[in-house]
Amino acid sequence: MSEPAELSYREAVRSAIRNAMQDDPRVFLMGEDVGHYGGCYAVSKGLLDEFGPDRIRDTPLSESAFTGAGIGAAMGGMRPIVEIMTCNFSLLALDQIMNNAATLRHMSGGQVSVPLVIRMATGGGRQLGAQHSHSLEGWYAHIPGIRVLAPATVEDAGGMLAPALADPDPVLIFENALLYNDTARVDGLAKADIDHAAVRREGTDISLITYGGSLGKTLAAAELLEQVGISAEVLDLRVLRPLDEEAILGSVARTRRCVVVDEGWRSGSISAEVMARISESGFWNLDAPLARVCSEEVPIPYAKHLEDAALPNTDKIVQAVRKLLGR
Amino acid sequence: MSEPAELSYREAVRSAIRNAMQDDPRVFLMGEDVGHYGGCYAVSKGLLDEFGPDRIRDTPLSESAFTGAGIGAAMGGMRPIVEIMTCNFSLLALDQIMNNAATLRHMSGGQVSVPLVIRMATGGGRQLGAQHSHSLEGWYAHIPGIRVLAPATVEDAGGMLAPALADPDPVLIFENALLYNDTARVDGLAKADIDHAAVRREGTDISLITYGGSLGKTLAAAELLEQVGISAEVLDLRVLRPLDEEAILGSVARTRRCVVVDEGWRSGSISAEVMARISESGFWNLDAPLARVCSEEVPIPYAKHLEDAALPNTDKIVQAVRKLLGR
Amino acid sequence: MNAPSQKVQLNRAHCRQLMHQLLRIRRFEEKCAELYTQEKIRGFLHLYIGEEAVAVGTMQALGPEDAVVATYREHGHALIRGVPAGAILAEMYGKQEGCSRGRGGSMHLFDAAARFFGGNAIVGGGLPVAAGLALADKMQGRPHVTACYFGEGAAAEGEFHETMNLAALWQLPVLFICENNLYAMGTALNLSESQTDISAKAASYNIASEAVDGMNVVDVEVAARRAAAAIRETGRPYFLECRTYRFRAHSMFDPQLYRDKDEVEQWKDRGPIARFREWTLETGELREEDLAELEELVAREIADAVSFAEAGTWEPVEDLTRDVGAERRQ
Amino acid sequence: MNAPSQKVQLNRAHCRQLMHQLLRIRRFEEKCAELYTQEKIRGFLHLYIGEEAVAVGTMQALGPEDAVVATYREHGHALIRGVPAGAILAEMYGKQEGCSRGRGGSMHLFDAAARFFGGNAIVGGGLPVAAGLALADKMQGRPHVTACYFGEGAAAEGEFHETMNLAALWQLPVLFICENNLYAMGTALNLSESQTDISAKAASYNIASEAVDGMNVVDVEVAARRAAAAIRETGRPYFLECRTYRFRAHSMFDPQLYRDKDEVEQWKDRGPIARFREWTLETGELREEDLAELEELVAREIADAVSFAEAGTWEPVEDLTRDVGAERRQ
Ligand SMILES: Cc1ncc(C[n+]2csc(CCOP(=O)(O)OP(=O)(O)O)c2C)c(N)n1
Ligand SMILES: Cc1ncc(C[n+]2csc(CCOP(=O)(O)OP(=O)(O)O)c2C)c(N)n1
Ligand SMILES: [Mg+2]
Ligand SMILES: [Mg+2]
Repeated sequence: MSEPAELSYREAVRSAIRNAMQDDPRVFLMGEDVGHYGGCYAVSKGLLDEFGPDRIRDTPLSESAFTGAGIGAAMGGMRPIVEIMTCNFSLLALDQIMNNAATLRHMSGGQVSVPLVIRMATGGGRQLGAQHSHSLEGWYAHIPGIRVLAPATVEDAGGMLAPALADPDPVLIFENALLYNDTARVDGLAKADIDHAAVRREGTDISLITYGGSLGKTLAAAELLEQVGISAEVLDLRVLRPLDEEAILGSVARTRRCVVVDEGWRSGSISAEVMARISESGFWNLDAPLARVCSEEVPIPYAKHLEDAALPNTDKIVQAVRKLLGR
Repeated sequence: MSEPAELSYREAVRSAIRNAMQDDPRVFLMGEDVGHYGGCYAVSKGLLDEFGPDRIRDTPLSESAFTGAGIGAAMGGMRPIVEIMTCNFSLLALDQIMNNAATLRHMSGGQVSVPLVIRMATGGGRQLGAQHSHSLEGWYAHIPGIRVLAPATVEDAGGMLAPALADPDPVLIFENALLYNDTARVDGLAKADIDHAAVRREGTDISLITYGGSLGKTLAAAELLEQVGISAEVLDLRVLRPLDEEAILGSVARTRRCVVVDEGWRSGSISAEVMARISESGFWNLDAPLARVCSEEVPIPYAKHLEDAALPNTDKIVQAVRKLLGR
Repeated sequence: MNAPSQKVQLNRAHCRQLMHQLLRIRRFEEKCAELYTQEKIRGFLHLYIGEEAVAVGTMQALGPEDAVVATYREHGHALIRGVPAGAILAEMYGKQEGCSRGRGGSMHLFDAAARFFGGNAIVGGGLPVAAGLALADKMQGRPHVTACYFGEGAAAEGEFHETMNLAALWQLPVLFICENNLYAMGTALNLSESQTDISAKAASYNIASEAVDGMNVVDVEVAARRAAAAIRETGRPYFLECRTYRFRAHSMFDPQLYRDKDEVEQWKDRGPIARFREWTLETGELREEDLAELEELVAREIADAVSFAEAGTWEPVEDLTRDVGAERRQ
Repeated sequence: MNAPSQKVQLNRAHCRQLMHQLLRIRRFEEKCAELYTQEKIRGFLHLYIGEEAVAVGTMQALGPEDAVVATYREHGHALIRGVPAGAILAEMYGKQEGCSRGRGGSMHLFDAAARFFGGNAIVGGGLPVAAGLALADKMQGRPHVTACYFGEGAAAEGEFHETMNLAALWQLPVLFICENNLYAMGTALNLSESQTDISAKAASYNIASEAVDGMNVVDVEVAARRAAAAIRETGRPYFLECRTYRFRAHSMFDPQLYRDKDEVEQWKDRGPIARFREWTLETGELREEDLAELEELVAREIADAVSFAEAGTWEPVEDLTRDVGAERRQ
């Protein structure tokens, strides 16, 4: 048996789109520059040639209209994948997402289904400045009526799309732009679970809870901590809404300590929700205060040293853990 | 000395606007139906006659443009008060708020000031259904670069506007629509503090932390709890960003227990952030898990009994406290 | 496909049907106002009185497979589209027999079977959704039209602009129906639009467009049939501005400080029912007895609707979070 | 008020100045491209090469008190507006001597003293802000113009529509300058607009409007002076569509799959510098020596700018959260 091929996160998403479009004529992709440009992050490169402009639709710069059109098309029996170039621009489509996509089923008494997938890039770290570096996935996770996914691995990037498309409700997938070049040896694209968190590393002294673009930094921190005798469990949330509370509480019950790592701005980030759940339902299992490593509360600056200082990194995670454990 | 006059929350806001406009020619009000209609909640009734259409500006239905115009006007030396009719429609202006208002000072290296006040109604409880019942103040509190105020009393409704206008940075004021008819005997409009939380009721057994439309429900719950021998301190956050962490931790240090009451949807609401702060920095003072009473995770339904079930109420608060205290 | 033909046959039967529909809306809305003061209906209530000819006239051009997207002022549209009056009224009562199980209320009437996709309370919020429904039809080769109703106030919103462009660019079969009643709440058209000729705006998107007297049900029907036929033939969108007027307040909370009583009275004089009544009586298409009969019919329908709503039941509170998401994934 | 006059005097001095400005942008941008490959500049970098005549021509019509709002493709605008090349380049280096202290980078150049209000990286995001700046001028009785630059791609955004209407309705002194370079990233105009004549759109808002050859700096200047004069006289907005072309990739990441090399070459042949050079040499307004002298001048300015940027320092990390809000309230 030959070794599985090396696949990038980008290619995994592309393959997943291709597979979905081959499998189901109702699936199509639309968004800014998904066609002729090949996708802002080259995710959809080649798909226009393969599927034609009807199913790989370049849209005008009209985030609200094409997201809303995705909602309508989903209601009309299609299975649209809407690509919003980055989450920074998704604010322009938020009315459609919160007031239509997320409410229609409930508000109509269960009559209307919106089987829509919205993909967008997220995250900072590329010196793009304050308007292009938001991490809004945790913020979106506040909205009832949608599912929020944050694939952190090549497997998840490739495997989450099919179940998201099979979901009769809107699913938002946030792809951290720094991950697109990550690679892994993956044997085909298995459907990924879109309900549960995953323990990415076992450990006994502390739980590091994270997701998306921060998973790599957190795993690296766990390695460094190992060297000083601290055994860290790393939990990848994977699904930011609904949160896998059982996995969170289970991990904390095992380790009795927890640091949450999250690229959102500290106040009101998803880290706060994770901490709230633990302080509600895991309190008696805790041997120490909770802690978190998040983005500083600042519009992300352009200059590299300032941006680095604004975002979570491995060193900050290590420091936070050592401080918490007093060693 | 005569007794102070009875003043409604609505009148307090109106007087504050009037005073600000009389005191400073740079202040003006703009928004949908603030003029000829008299304000969707009658807040600005009469002001058009008093100040004319130049300073009481009816806008087209263009939330993004008039909010952005408020930003530009503030940069250009005016002191605009932008009224977004309700927070439900503010999603259409969110790009301007997050990507411009909140970032301009930092991103420009301190050169650009945006002394803008944005007022909006918030909250549910009036059977307006899923698209008209959002409570987004806690959600907005995630954004660095803005201040978020939630006046819960007539005094605060009247007193927060002047300091908000004096703030060189954008301030969002969320007025819970159910409060507009509240009245109090207020002697003139004193400037309110826009930095600190306020203890609205002292108590020793538990801290009830809340703000805005939930303050009344929480105070009522505290009264009921008193009857069963539970002494509850009620802390009104008043300022949702930046949070008055000292007041939160101080209250919990006194009572060693805490329930947060918040009309936002439970997951990722401001309650989560309050709990996170306590679990980070007040952990050793806690004698019990934290708990919260929030809105259910559901688009707010129209039917009265369902809406009631979806929102926090006095009974739920009492239950949560009694459960936590085991009595 | 059984799409309605383009031709309007103004015979007695058709006139009777039009008059019947006009009266159904008028009397239904009057009943709603009454029930609101009785607090049977709560929340926001936006009446369509004065604008009936728009919904009645345009709906003549739609077949059962066509889709409808409307606003919060949509009782009339739902009624004419075939949503039972009882289900609509029960919805406003908040009963689970309501067309949205009581979760939506007046502003969110839904009926998937009638392809009636709401009831949207965000001004402009329905437009992109309508474009999407049309896109789905187009991509699946179905020859249907999506009718999208909105007020002239919505024309200022960015979503209006984005949707017009998208529909024209992608050649989506949407019938845009602008109900220009001259006010957006209390904001008069000339305070909200630099170009007050709304139908002229459509030209800037290369959309075929016309304005019609929205107080004349026959004019509206003729224009709508022409528009729908053009859409079915070309696959392209069409813009119909219906010039109309609302006789009542914006919602039940509106003291109407922004307009003169005289203005309202003048418009009432040329109201859609008064005019059509006069015309049909004059031409002999209808007689007083017909009208009495229709009133009788409508009164009965509404009485039944009230009984249905009154007899309705409350959704169990335990079901509150049902349908936030589907029960299970496919 | 010392607003520029409406008349263009095409004498030697003026031609020299125009050519100087064109070259300043061109050479500056070429240097940026070089520095980007050297990784001195990071993030997104959008070059203005090919479009220089638009910024140069339009800025002739602005006085020092007028305001400017631009996009992420704004180096040229900042330069011509008078932001020192060194401060711009230092900004792109991320140094605290940069015009935004190194926090903004290429897409967020600011200079409050020059009334240069960014550098906005959200397509369409600057338009409402420009309307607001103009509103402030109007309400304070200042006779200034706000120049607002945006690409043709922005014309599809809702914010474009809302701002046009607001500016026309409220009679705000904004000079809207659409830099129509035919592509929004890789999306050709005909894939983004159902009406590809952008200047025609302005009519639907009752805004005075014209299209001009954006490759001809003199045409642009003449049109801009006329527009600015009209704004100062009437207080109303004016829409100028400048038809131009970008010679380089959208940003440094763009493989340009969406257009032919031939197309690019054809446009280059009628590039703004090539054409103006030819014309001034032919008419004798400028001589080869002038050009050499100007090139020399520009080369020195840019060399100095590079030195300035290189010598710049890093803002202390401790200052990261400085200026999230003002140090204190008034
Ligand atoms: C985005 C948004 N902004 C504001 C409102 C509040 N509002 C409800 S109806 C309305 C007026 C709309 O006028 P128009 O579109 O002309 O429709 P009409 O009510 O006249 O039928 C306003 C401002 C809203 N529902 N949505
Ligand atoms: C709201 C928004 N959507 C998408 C983007 C990504 N984006 C950046 S530039 C651009 C193309 C803009 O084209 P145009 O307005 O024509 O300006 P040009 O780059 O041609 O000067 C896009 C899609 C963005 N910055 N903002
Ligand atoms: Mg109207
Ligand atoms: Mg362009």
